[in-house]
Amino acid sequence: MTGRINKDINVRKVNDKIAVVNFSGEMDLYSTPAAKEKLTELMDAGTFNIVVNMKHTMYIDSTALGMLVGAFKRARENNGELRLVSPSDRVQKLLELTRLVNVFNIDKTEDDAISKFNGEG
Amino acid sequence: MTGRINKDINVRKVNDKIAVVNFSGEMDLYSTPAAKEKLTELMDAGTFNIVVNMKHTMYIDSTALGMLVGAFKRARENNGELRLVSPSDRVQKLLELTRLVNVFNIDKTEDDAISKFNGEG
Amino acid sequence: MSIFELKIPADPKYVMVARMTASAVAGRVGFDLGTIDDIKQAVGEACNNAIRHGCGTCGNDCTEILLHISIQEDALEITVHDRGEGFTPLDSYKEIDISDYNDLPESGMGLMIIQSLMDEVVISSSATEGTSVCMKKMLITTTISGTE
Amino acid sequence: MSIFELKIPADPKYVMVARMTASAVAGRVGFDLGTIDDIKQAVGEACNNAIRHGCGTCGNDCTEILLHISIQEDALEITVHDRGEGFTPLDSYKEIDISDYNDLPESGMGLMIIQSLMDEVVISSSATEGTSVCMKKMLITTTISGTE
Ligand SMILES: Nc1ncnc2c1ncn2[C@@H]1O[C@H](COP(=O)(O)OP(=O)(O)O)[C@@H](O)[C@H]1O
Ligand SMILES: Nc1ncnc2c1ncn2[C@@H]1O[C@H](COP(=O)(O)OP(=O)(O)O)[C@@H](O)[C@H]1O
Repeated sequence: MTGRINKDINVRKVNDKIAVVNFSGEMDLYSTPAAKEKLTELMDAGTFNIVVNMKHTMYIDSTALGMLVGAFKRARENNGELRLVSPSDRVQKLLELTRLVNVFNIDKTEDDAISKFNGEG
Repeated sequence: MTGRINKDINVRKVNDKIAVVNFSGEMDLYSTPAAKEKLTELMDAGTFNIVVNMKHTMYIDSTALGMLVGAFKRARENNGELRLVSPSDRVQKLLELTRLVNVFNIDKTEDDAISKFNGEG
Repeated sequence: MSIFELKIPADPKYVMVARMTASAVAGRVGFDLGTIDDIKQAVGEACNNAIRHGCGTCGNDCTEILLHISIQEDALEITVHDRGEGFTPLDSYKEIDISDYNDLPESGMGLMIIQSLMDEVVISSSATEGTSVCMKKMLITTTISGTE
Repeated sequence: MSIFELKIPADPKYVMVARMTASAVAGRVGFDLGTIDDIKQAVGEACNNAIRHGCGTCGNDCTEILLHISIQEDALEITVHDRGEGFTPLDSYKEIDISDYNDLPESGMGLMIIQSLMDEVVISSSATEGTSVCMKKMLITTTISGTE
């Protein structure tokens, strides 16, 4: 993966069980593999409570949405959760269109999201 | 001229002799005729001290630069002056490349520019 | 009628170029920002499909995607064409089924998104000609007759 | 080598589309923002010329401009082509003469700007073939030999 891609992905470990991931810019067929890799890395290391901050995600396509659903499922299977934070208007529109707005829990801030992981924070 | 073009041009009359014009967005072969029209209108009405604020001009091509030179000449012939204010980095680069930076007087603020029109302010 | 054509490599890296070109035309046509983004999205999804299903699965001579954009009297029309192996399109694409959280689908949203965001979508596909996804967005025009 | 082709109407309104497409490719290639803007500028100037001098002055069948973009091993190459009546290009274009304030030129800056901003510019022009302005921007690569 090139530096260009990874500069749009930022990971912050809150503790062993919780991490916050920021995706900025455009999440598309090209950038999604690197994003998936980051989430997979976290989960491989046992972190299943993941906050995905989408405040600066200016574009998201269906392949990126599908990737998030995949990560959501894996987190859930491992008694964790993937929560979204402050999606941009664009992302919100796509979540509604695909009805994934009913699947993901969505919070206003990273702290809100972190506080909601049951007993793990 | 359509609304789309004109919304990128903003004219403020300081007094009979002085006006401030803001060009925002892209000044190119397409938008330049409307910009020229505005400057011509001002000069036809006797306003020859013109401040062109280029803080929000994100792109300028050689046809727009040529148009500004034309207006500069006409203002000068009528004992007025066309001064530029806070060109964006992009505009500054083009002014240097074409050496027009040596032709136009350039000020930091609109007030600076207005105060420099000799005795007319 | 103004016509644009864009050819890009069938590579995920360059779908963005198609999105930007389509956005630029849509902007010049006068659509508002939200609509420009909708058009950009639809073009992105169609190009993704062209790469993933069209070119990705066929032989060697399908290494590019073609966009044909025309500004018509009443609409902006964009066709995304690939020379892949084609498929049999459905009449309409539904939202994914999210009733079972343990079995959420991770794909199958592209054509539904395109159909939702655009005013008219016609898919022509064959094994010999490849696939064309023709999408229209109507220009806002003043209604001349009618009382709505 | 990745190749892109864009055809746009020879209309001032749509030069922006060519600029955006070129910027998008330049961005994907990895140029920094300043260089992307330089490439955008050069493409804009070349398209302006194609419209003003190329297509604008010839017969009816020159209503479009063609951009050919290729990502080569060491450079991004962009050719802007029109089927206008052509001209005899100079070897190099100088800055405009600003010595006499009463006689400042209001044109003649386009090709100078293109030559300044791009690393290599080759103009081919004829009355039958029209004009091609081929512009290269070198990719930044690590110097393998040499001591500079
Ligand atoms: N350009 C294309 N070429 C071949 N098949 C396609 C093309 N576009 C779509 N399809 C087919 O239609 C199906 C549905 O597409 P879509 O709704 O975009 O979801 P997804 O691509 O995630 O499967 C694809 O799985 C594929 O079989
Ligand atoms: N595509 C073209 N077709 C025909 N003539 C051209 C073309 N591009 C440039 N020229 C000629 O070269 C001259 C210099 O161009 P340029 O430096 O861009 O300045 P300007 O366009 O303002 O005159 C033009 O005046 C025109 O005669």
